[in-house]
Amino acid sequence: MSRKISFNCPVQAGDEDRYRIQMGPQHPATHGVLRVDLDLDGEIIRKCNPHVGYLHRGFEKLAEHRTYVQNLVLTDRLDYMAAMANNVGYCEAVEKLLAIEVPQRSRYLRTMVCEMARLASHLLWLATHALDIGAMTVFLYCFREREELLEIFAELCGSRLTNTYTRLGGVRQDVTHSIMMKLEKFVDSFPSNLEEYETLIDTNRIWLKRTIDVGTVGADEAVGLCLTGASLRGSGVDYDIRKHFPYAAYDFMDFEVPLGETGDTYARYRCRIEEMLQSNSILRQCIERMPPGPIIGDDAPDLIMPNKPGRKVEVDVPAQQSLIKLVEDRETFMEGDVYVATEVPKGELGFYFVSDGNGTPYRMHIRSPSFLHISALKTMAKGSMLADLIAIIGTLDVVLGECDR
Amino acid sequence: MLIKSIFLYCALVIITTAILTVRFRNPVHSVLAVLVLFFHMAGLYLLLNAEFLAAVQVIVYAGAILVLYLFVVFLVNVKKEIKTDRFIASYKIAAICSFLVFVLLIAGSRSFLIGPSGKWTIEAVNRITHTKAIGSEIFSTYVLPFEIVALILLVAVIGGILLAKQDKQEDFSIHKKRFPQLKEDNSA
Amino acid sequence: MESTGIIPRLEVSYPDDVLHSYQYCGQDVVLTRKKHILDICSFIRDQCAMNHLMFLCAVDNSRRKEAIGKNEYERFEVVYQFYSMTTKHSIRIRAQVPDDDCSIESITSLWPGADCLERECFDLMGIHFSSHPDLRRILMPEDWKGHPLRKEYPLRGIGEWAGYETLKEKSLELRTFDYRSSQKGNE
Amino acid sequence: MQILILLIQIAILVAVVLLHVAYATYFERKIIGHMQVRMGPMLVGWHGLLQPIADGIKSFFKEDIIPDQADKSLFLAAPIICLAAMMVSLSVLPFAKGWALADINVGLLFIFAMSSLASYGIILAGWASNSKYTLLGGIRSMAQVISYEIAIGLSLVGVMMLSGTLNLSQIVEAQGNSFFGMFIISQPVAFFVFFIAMLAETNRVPFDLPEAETELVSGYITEYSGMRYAMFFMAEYIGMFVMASIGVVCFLGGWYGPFAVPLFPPIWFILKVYFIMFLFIWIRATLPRYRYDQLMAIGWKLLIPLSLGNIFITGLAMTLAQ
Repeated sequence: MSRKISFNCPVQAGDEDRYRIQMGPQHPATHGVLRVDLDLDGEIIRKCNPHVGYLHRGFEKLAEHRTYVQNLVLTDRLDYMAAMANNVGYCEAVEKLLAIEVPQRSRYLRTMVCEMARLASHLLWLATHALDIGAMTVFLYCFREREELLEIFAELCGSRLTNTYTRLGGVRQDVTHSIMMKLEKFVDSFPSNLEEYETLIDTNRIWLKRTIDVGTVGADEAVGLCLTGASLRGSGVDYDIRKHFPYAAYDFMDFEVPLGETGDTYARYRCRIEEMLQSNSILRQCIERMPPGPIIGDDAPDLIMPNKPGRKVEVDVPAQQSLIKLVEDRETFMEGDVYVATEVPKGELGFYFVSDGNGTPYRMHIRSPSFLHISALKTMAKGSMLADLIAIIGTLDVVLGECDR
Repeated sequence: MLIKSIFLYCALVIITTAILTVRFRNPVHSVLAVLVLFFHMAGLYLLLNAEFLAAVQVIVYAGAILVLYLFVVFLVNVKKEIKTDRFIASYKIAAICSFLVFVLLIAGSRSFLIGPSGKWTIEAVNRITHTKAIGSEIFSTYVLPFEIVALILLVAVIGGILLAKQDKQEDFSIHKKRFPQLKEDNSA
Repeated sequence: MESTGIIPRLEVSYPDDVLHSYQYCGQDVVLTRKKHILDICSFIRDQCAMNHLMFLCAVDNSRRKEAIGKNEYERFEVVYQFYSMTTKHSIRIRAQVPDDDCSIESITSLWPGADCLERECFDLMGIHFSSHPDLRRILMPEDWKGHPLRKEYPLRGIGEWAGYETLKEKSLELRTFDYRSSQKGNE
Repeated sequence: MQILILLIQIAILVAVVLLHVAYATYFERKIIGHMQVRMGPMLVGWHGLLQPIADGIKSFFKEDIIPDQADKSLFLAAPIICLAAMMVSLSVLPFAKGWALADINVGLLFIFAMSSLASYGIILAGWASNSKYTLLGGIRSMAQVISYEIAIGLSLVGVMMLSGTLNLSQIVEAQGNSFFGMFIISQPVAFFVFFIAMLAETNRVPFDLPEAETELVSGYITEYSGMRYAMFFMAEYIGMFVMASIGVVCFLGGWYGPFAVPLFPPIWFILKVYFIMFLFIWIRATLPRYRYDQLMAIGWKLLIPLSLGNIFITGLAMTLAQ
């Protein structure tokens, strides 16, 4: 006969009494197929273990079997919120490896689409972040603005999400007058629209309570966790690749890098909002200073490009073969390795290429910011509450397509 | 006749649910049986023209106390408790205890009076409403016991606050006010 | 990413470990042995103020033209890229990892953020990181066989994942609950 | 005969209220839609007017999924408890002079009793579904209901003291047919506390933690589908309706308006109720959600002390005035 009566006190419960939750991979607030393995004590997170890989498509392996030009389309599928920025990052890296010169106009165009992608991505971030915290109206307001940008993308290159706009040595198509008009209209109206969101959440007491002192990371800790982008700058670390290794036409742009101080969710929120205003001003500078000239260099490896002057397209040969041939013919191919990073909306997106003289990369490594941000989740979420975890996932601004590659 | 049959129904349900409460294996089901029991007790109060008591019975017992029981049942790992066969090892001691309780109840039941007592006849209660009747009784005749009960509850409240306070320093010490917008906030 | 003078300092401090150094496209690269990689990394972090780990990945050298037939190259290498946010210098370390002893020290004690990157290397390239707190597969399923980024691993993979068959059976079993298939077996 | 008339009255009330509930959802979707620069439902009927009916039919014919590991009887009973408790509290509401099904002496307390019962439906739904998210939702709801029941009760004590009764019709009568008689003028603090606690009691934004979709998927209703899900939905909207009605009865002068409408006396009552419902919806479109511990802090550290202070001051003022 067992007569032992146990009075478990849930407050001092041991490990085995913790409440375990698998949050995701199908969960409305994990921004895709992220699974977080949580050990809860009441609502306080004692242990948090993110699991990724549900969207793993093996881009790095795939890239070793495709030519440099073919790989371009893979980069669209990384951070599908800002495919333009990925395109630019990839092209900058390959151009460095192959020593291809890019004409000035296309540099400006790249800067322009990069900043548009940044705005589109940040708007989506603001929308989902606000929705995660419960403000549903901001969500739809942000989509209104994002829609205008996507319309411009569609007019520019025929697609809204997976753009494949840049080419090795330039960009695919020049801007038309109507695109510039639309962009100018957007740039003019954007700051006042942004103010609209701010009236909804910026000084809202509930918003402040939900974001201030949530997911705080100190500057050194943030660097150690390999955070980049606005997630790092929220902690007050001045690291922006656009300033540190200027690419495209960022050399010629006047902009500031907004920095936070406290390193909490609110600081990161403020950082991204300020960043949007800076992007807007860069866009305006692009419109004003856009130089004339060709949009693609003469020595660029060719894809089917009917508009390009002075080069014939061989219609008989299947496109793929001609492409491989052109790339393989290049004499500039060298053995070596190169790492080029660009500032995409999420943070530092880097491509590391190892080339051994073939038309295909020997090894391509993608340094994706989301992957590292998710690994930081473990540290950041510990000890906070379940509702804070959602805010932290939102504030890290992760995209699983980029994380899993 | 109608009143009597309602009383009979309530009494029957009360007895049945009381037994079920003890018999159910699942503690949540037990708590629910108690809920039904409280309801029918409220019904009995209504039959006695005590609608205020009936409403309070539902609000306080069903709405607050029983919910707290449920809380405890959810949070405490009950699977371990279920393994306990009996609380008292010996049948004899158990039998003696129950007999003593039974005797006490029988002895107590002799003091029950049938019909209204004191100055409050049914007509008087109906005239000034039950709520006022209870209020005036509590705050005049029984004011001392009422205050004593209030004091005891106060002790319990202070104890609860103390217990909760210790937890708080452990877990929620991260709230610091740094932003001017939050300055007038007194709830953080 | 300009030249820095870190390479000479490294060569002085770790003469036995530095195999070879070169510059390509203006980027400094050092080939090292794997033995003292943790010391080298902490030297770079503390003495050279390189606080930012840009990336960490593994490369399979087995079919690399420049590596074939040369002594200083091993089968694998782990590549680290460091950057100093204050001095704006950057350096790349290529630590050689032989095939027969496929392990290297973990740098998670220096950069907690390296945690996931090292797990990824372990997952896709099969390099073991000693003293890593939680070395598991990260992108592939836990019971996956093989390391996909190795050169001998075919692009199309080797067979289906073990869990796939059970999943397929389960989905066929659940198909009877489909809205449209009141009559079974019409696949 | 009397019972028959009563039954017909109940049937009419239930039908009218259910229709109101259906169109409250339409009202909400339209208003939020327009606040969010979109149209809301547009397809079914003229400007989507038949949408609630279509939704009702749809959920009626949907499959009622019961999880394998659920506690079946409780899982099935929970939405019924929730809906029944809310419906019963409709019976004491005075829509106009003499327009109450049961004009009982403890009307106010009765409504509290029923609303605390409705929380049982939520708690049991959370527990019986045997899912971790629903249990968390259930526990949150439990804590929330207990805390805010106290606040909402205490906030109305001032009204009870001023009117000297718990009967809803008499509370309206005590305010009289004048603007300055309304208790919102003499009890502004009580109305403030009542309004916030009302949002929490009905699980609405910014206190919709039991069903916070970004954290707990759907909270306690995660496992429900079809008609049972719709029952929770209806219970929530009836709850809103009842709470808004109490607000109107206790603070906004009930059925009295600027002028009497001869044919349909409850018109002012309904207008005022819909005004409060509009506030519910407006708040939902505007505010983010509180965190669990912050919600508790507001309830215990702000609302309850405020309402206690209000009771004290009201008592003092009444004594001095005598």
